[in-house]
Amino acid sequence: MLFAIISLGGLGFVLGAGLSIASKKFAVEIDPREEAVLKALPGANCGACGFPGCGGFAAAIVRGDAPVTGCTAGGVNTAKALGAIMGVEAEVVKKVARVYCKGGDKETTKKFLYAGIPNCRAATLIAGGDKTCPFGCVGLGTCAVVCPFDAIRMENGLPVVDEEKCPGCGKCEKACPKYTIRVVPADSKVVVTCNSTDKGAAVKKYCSTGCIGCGICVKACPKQAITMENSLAFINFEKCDNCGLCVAKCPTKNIINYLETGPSHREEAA
Amino acid sequence: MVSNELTWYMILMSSILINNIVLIRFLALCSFFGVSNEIETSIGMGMAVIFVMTLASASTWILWYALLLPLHLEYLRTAVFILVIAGLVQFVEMYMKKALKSLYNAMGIYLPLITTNCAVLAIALLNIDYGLGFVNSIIYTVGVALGYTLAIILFAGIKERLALSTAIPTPFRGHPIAFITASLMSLAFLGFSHLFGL
Amino acid sequence: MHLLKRKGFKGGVHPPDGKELSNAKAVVTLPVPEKVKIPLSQHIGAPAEPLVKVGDTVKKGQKIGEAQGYISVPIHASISGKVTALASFPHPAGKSLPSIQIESDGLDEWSGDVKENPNYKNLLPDEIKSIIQGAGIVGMGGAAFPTHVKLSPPANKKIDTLIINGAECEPYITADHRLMLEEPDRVIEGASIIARALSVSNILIGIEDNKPDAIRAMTDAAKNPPNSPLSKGGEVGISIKVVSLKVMYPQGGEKQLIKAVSGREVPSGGLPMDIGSVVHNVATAAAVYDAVRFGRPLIERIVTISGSGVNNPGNFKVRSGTSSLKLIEAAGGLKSDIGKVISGGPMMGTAQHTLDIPVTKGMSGLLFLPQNQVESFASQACIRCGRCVAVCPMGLLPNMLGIYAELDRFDQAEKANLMDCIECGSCAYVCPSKRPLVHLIRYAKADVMARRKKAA
Amino acid sequence: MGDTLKLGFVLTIICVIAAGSLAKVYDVTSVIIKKNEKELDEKKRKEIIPQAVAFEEKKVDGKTIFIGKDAQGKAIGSIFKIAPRGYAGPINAMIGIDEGGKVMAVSITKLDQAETPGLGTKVTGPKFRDQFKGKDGNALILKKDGGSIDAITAATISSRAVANGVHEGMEWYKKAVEGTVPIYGRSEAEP
Amino acid sequence: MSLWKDFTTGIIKENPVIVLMIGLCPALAVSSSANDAFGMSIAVIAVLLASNVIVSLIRHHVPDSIRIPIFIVIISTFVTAVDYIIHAFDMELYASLGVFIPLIVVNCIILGRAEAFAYKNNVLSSALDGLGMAFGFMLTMVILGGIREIIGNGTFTILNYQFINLGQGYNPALVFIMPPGAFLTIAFMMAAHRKWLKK
Amino acid sequence: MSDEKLLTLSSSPHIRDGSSVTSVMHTVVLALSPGAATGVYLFGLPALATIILAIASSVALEAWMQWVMGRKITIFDGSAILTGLLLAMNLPSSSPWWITVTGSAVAIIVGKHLYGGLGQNIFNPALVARVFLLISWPVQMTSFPAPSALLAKGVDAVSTATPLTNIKMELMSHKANIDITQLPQPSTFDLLLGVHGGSLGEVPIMALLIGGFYLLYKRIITWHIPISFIGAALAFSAIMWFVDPAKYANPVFHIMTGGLVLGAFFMATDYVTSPVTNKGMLIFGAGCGFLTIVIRLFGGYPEGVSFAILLMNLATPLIDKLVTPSRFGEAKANG
Ligand SMILES: Cc1cc2nc3c(=O)[nH]c(=O)nc-3n(C[C@H](O)[C@H](O)[C@H](O)COP(=O)(O)O)c2cc1C
Ligand SMILES: Cc1cc2nc3c(=O)[nH]c(=O)nc-3n(C[C@H](O)[C@H](O)[C@H](O)COP(=O)(O)O)c2cc1C
Ligand SMILES: Cc1cc2nc3c(=O)[nH]c(=O)nc-3n(C[C@H](O)[C@H](O)[C@H](O)COP(=O)(O)O)c2cc1C
Ligand SMILES: Cc1cc2nc3c(=O)[nH]c(=O)nc-3n(C[C@H](O)[C@H](O)[C@H](O)CO)c2cc1C
Ligand code: SF4
Ligand code: SF4
Ligand code: SF4
Ligand code: SF4
Ligand code: FES
Repeated sequence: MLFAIISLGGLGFVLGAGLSIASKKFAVEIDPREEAVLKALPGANCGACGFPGCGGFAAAIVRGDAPVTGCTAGGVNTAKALGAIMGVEAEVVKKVARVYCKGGDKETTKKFLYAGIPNCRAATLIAGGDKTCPFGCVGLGTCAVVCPFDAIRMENGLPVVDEEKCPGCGKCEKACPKYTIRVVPADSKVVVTCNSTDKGAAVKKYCSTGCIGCGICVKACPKQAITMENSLAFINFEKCDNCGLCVAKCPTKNIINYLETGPSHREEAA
Repeated sequence: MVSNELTWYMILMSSILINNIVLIRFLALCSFFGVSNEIETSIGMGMAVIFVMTLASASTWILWYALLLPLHLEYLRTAVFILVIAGLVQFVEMYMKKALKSLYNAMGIYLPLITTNCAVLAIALLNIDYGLGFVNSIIYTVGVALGYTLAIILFAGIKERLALSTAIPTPFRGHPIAFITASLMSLAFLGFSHLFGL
Repeated sequence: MHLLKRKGFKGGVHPPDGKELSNAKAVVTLPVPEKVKIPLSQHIGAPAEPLVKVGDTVKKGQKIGEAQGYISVPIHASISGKVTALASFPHPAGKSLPSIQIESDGLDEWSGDVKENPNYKNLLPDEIKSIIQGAGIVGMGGAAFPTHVKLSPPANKKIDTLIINGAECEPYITADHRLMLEEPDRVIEGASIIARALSVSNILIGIEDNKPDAIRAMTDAAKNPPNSPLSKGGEVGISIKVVSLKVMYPQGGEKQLIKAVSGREVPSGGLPMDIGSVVHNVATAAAVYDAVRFGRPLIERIVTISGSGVNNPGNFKVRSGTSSLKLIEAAGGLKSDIGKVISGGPMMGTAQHTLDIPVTKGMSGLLFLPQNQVESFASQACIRCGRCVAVCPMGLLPNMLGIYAELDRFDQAEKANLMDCIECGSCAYVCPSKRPLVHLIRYAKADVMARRKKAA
Repeated sequence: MGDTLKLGFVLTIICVIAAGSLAKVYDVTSVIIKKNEKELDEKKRKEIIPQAVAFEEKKVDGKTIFIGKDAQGKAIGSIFKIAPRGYAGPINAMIGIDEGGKVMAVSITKLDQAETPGLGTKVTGPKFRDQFKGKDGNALILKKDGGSIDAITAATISSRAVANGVHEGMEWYKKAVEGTVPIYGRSEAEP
Repeated sequence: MSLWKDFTTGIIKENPVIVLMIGLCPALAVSSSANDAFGMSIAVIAVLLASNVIVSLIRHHVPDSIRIPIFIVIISTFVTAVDYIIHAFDMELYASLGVFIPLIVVNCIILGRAEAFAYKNNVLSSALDGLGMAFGFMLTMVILGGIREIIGNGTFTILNYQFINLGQGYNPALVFIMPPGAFLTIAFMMAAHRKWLKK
Repeated sequence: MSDEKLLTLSSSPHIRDGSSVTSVMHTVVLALSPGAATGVYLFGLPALATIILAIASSVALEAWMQWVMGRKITIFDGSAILTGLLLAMNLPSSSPWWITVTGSAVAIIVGKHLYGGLGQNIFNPALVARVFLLISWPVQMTSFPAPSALLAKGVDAVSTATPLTNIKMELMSHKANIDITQLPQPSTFDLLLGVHGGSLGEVPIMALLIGGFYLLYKRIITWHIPISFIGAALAFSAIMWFVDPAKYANPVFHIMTGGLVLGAFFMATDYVTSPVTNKGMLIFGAGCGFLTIVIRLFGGYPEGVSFAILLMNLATPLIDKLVTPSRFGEAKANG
């Protein structure tokens, strides 16, 4: 009994004292903020921030290599939380992915039969894609595949974004070869959903809903928010107040008002 | 079963192949499954295990025969061994982090994982249970650690390939298929059973 | 009789060559077309800028597009007539690209700029190079890389061998074969001029041994070069040797050819000039001869029309910009159920979505496949059979490149030497799982290239 | 430095408490364990020679044998260990031999061997072991080898190991022990 | 409610073995029969409960930098005690559990719970957490051991009472009581657990 | 919007060599048929029943698995047939039906589809099943009926030991003076024809060799694995034979017994589970041959081919990672 107490006790003392000396002597600084940042992140490890997972991003923030607004998936709340930890004010706008083409399988023509990998970027390597419209959505759904939040589904050869699920991480935009899916401020609800800068006559030949550059919307807009660039109407988000007057006027029904389509309504209320 | 009667290469054979610590003896599984996603990290882990296990076996063997046994303190074995191992690992880690930065990056980061790696304690205990002499203890320990390293490197190779597969049925992705793989590896290693009559 | 190992390289495949359809057909010169659409981009590098406006009259051989920068060549009118449009038209590359449309005046008059040079043998290397550049000559073996660039290696690269590529390993294509058979002297003369431009004395001509008649014709022509420019004037004599090569696709690939004829291996990521070699296609050599001897720019070439989709396969000499519809007509028209049209050969050629494309400087053939010969896209997972690995002439792992590309793991693909791939198609050709390996590789390459560009 | 001492001190206290309690647990359990172990050994021997009330330990030819005695102190049988090499290492069996030189029982528990479960381990079963009872000499080897013991299907190696082990044990016993051990009717009072 | 949650998480949602993947070694090594698995679970329950309670009790007096050695000493004390107790009362179980009893010390479940839960929570919560985790461990062990024993030996035995015996006509698949069977069974259990939780 | 017939566009190459997974698998089945037929000739109707049951259950289980997972059903690509046939050839002709069916289930479900199906598995499915069965039911898996004439009733045919088991038993007897050359063994001629105990498809060496050479001729397999497998086995067993012919059998005997020929030509060569490069295949084959002999001579099992191939299967990813083809232009890159 005595021996037991002495030996284990002695061992305990040596270890306790030794470890405490060692921990001082060999101390290596770890930033406690890094842990806090990691905890505040959503943990989806989606990589949209450009770092290898949430851990990498946390380290980068603490090093100062990444902005607190860098996590698009986490959105405003995360940015605020990170700002609080890092002691900076965060200023972020909620963003969402929007599709800038309305010419699905039914509205457009094809110029050939594509036999290849079901991936939009790969498909455009072959004569620019099988759609006659050189600007339109390829329709193979690569954006839906890369979306880490499962927010995109394909319908009629076009992606449909679930605004509630989409945190605007921007992965789809990067994956799209045609730039037909873009991440924009979520409160810009009226959108010209065409990407074609071809002249109206050419567009008419291959797409029944494309923007033909007729300019009616430009005249209809009370805020002068719409301009015509390369035969394609362009809405300036800053000026547009989502009144939706242009929507009714567009002869090819190309302009959409997302205020009137499901999910965004609810989000607005929340 | 290993004993003092075996030659050194028989002890190695037994501990590396026949009674492979991971695949047949079920030890060190946590790190086997956890740190095997890449071949490179698994090599680092293997090296760390070889190093720590040898150190731990040597020191616990000496403690046992020089202290606990003469003083009839057999019942303190578990407590003393694990304390010594934990302390040792922590010292080594701290020292490496400070003094041997490159070595630390190669294998030191795996050290904390080893404290809770039951194989280290198990081998320290088995050395005593089998009544191995000092040299045989070390040979046995190195063999066990090599067996671990072999298994984890092969496993990491397979896991790298599995990571390229998108066809694994959903409920089996990740850990379950890793266990299936371990099962089949273990099945293959049973081919070594009773090798050289061991 | 095959005691000696025939000249070749590692890997490769043996697709059925289909050359019997057209290799016995003498080259037919097509009549001057009434209209041509000449693309401003017929080469690798920046497209030319137009020098004419709609309504201008032009003569045959007149420069109508100016080269933009060093890696670029001018474009010349291939017929005489009037410019009727400057617009985008379908191009063999797949998209519509800016072109100059000329309507013929029926006269087919040479421009005054085109002058013979009987004294061409005394030209200095730099003069030859500038004539070649001015004549708009690009590689006619497929890649359409400006020839003068290849003739101007940096000073630290010592070139000692000129290799003339007469392999023509692509199935169906027989344009080079007919050229070597019918006009070997032009090729030999052109090769000698190129040798002079490079100041080398050693010319090797590689021809696959399934063209024994071409080998014979070229050997004969090489034996007594009609008026070899270098043998005169007291300079070093040149040696021209015809090398017969193992029939194996892609024997005509530059790196494979060099390996086969000279045993040298172009280092990974390097160029032939790194090992003292320059490779040119036989048609390129002939075009060089025309330019240097007669001052004629590159405005016509031989195109093979073949495939079981055409009634009368053959080889035709046509002006660039001529519509492929003319060629179809000349080849007796199409059988009804055409499923695929390919510019170039079946292994590396580009599929076309319209029958109306212009002939370009790099177009060696047009292939018409009936619907039942169109490979459907029914690919499976890789079964790791290793055939693609065995046939890859570049020693790559095409199966892994394909898998990495499928998962968008471009970094890993790049580490696995993705960029070494010459896109020969051997791997995809043999794959029993019908994996679209070349497509996947191109997909990954596009990504890597985009990133490199961004980084630069 | 004070901090260091404090840490060491805390850990020491914990260790001291731990060591103390362990010592206590050990004190209590070790008695039970020793008793159990003894009883277990006794039980095994009893199973082999049920009639015996006491056992005498003796060393013969470097081997320990136990001589079982009845209430009158008469030796009625001997027990000793054999360890033939089986399929997967030694099979540590115990055999009992009666005064007439015949096998009384063969005892092999699950813990005594490492044969393949479901196969070689069947040698621990009574069906196999009981065959040896009352036999001697060449009857102790496998039928295949000319004796009278049935081998376990697909475990000939294990069966043969046990049979040959018993047979050799018997031979050894006859040679080494007979004469030196006072069984065969002669009784000897305990000192 | 929250106490109940402390208890149940460990059993299903965060089952230590098949979800958290800790304590794998004993789970696989001593599950070739339900009986051993059960015995091992009892030992783990005892140690886990005791150590969680003690750690939680003394948590305010433990200096942060040496908490791990302290936990280890506490745990190893209980483990040794359990080791001796089993040795004293069930020789056969002791023999088949072998070196795995002392190894409870390094079983990640115990240290993990001490560190992650007991060190931060009050005694009651810690006890319940320990119990929950331990029951989760036990549940997995008994199912794992049961499956392996039934398929691999044709029997199902707990506390030396035979519940199932498939009899002579059944040809047991020996591989299930060998190492590959352990990995295989647990893989299927994990997959089933996932499938079940998803629904 | 228009009805005009469109041309097809795809990436080059536009032609393919006409091979397909299905044709490859069917060729292998064809190449195995002489062996299987000889097996049936030797062991009678039970052998035929085992083959049919193994194939049928493999195919059915593959269909079921694919249906459960909601995948395309590809039972006609021949790979399940092949797995079933190879499994049957690795079983004793007298296997009870439940052994055969369990084997198919292990092969198809665990060995193949849990990994994602054709092309994805790490281990040879048929061998996974065989070893699983061997370890689970050693009695049934090592009771080999003696070969008899066509249509003999296998049920009450006598069991015989395989030539390798004979030797193993002698070695395991731990006798002082072991001399395996004294054991009664089949003649070389009988070994060639397969007239001795063993799995129904491993004994007819002659017929298997014919099939193997057919595969080489059809270029379904290359020589690398079979030659290095057999070569390594030959070399290593020859060395041991020189050391002690009384304890170690001669190399030719080793090649002609057990599953070595079946393994070398038909199982080690499985594309999916062997390396893709020629160099890798040489290492793989040599490893298989070496391990086979190690297990046979020093291990607990009389036969080691299955284990050896499985062990090399698990090293295949590593081999493929380390052994890459020599890249064009690499050797001279710095010279
Ligand atoms: C796979 C492959 C096959 C080729 N086959 C030929 C060929 O058969 N004949 C040929 O002249 N060029 C062929 N080329 C192009 C040559 O590599 C090389 O670019 C050409 O011979 C250079 O000559 P040029 O610049 O005069 O065209 C091939 C290229 C590749 C990548
Ligand atoms: C997995 C496996 C385990 C085995 N275990 C044993 C064993 O424990 N004891 C034994 O005698 N033979 C064992 N064997 C050997 C074989 O069963 C061997 O064929 C048998 O001993 C020969 O006996 P038989 O003549 O009765 O068939 C085992 C074989 C295998 C394949
Ligand atoms: C059964 C068989 C065995 C062969 N053995 C060898 C051999 O041992 N060594 C060898 O160099 N070629 C051997 N060959 C020749 C090969 O078929 C082939 O010519 C050689 O491997 C070249 O292949 P490579 O292109 O992969 O280098 C063998 C062929 C067959 C059919
Ligand atoms: C040459 C060759 C050998 C094969 N050998 C086997 C084999 O041994 N076992 C097996 O299950 N499948 C075999 N297969 C079939 C197929 O590859 C196997 O089902 C896959 O492993 C399943 O993914 C073989 C196929 C080929 C082409
Ligand atoms: S015209 Fe506009 S809407 Fe139509 S396909 Fe093109 S981009 Fe889409
Ligand atoms: S939006 Fe872009 S990525 Fe998405 S389907 Fe269309 S082309 Fe493809
Ligand atoms: S990987 Fe590239 S170079 Fe190799 S065979 Fe395929 S296409 Fe040719
Ligand atoms: S040829 Fe096709 S199936 Fe074979 S390894 Fe290459 S990619 Fe895989
Ligand atoms: S390593 Fe975690 S329990 Fe063994």
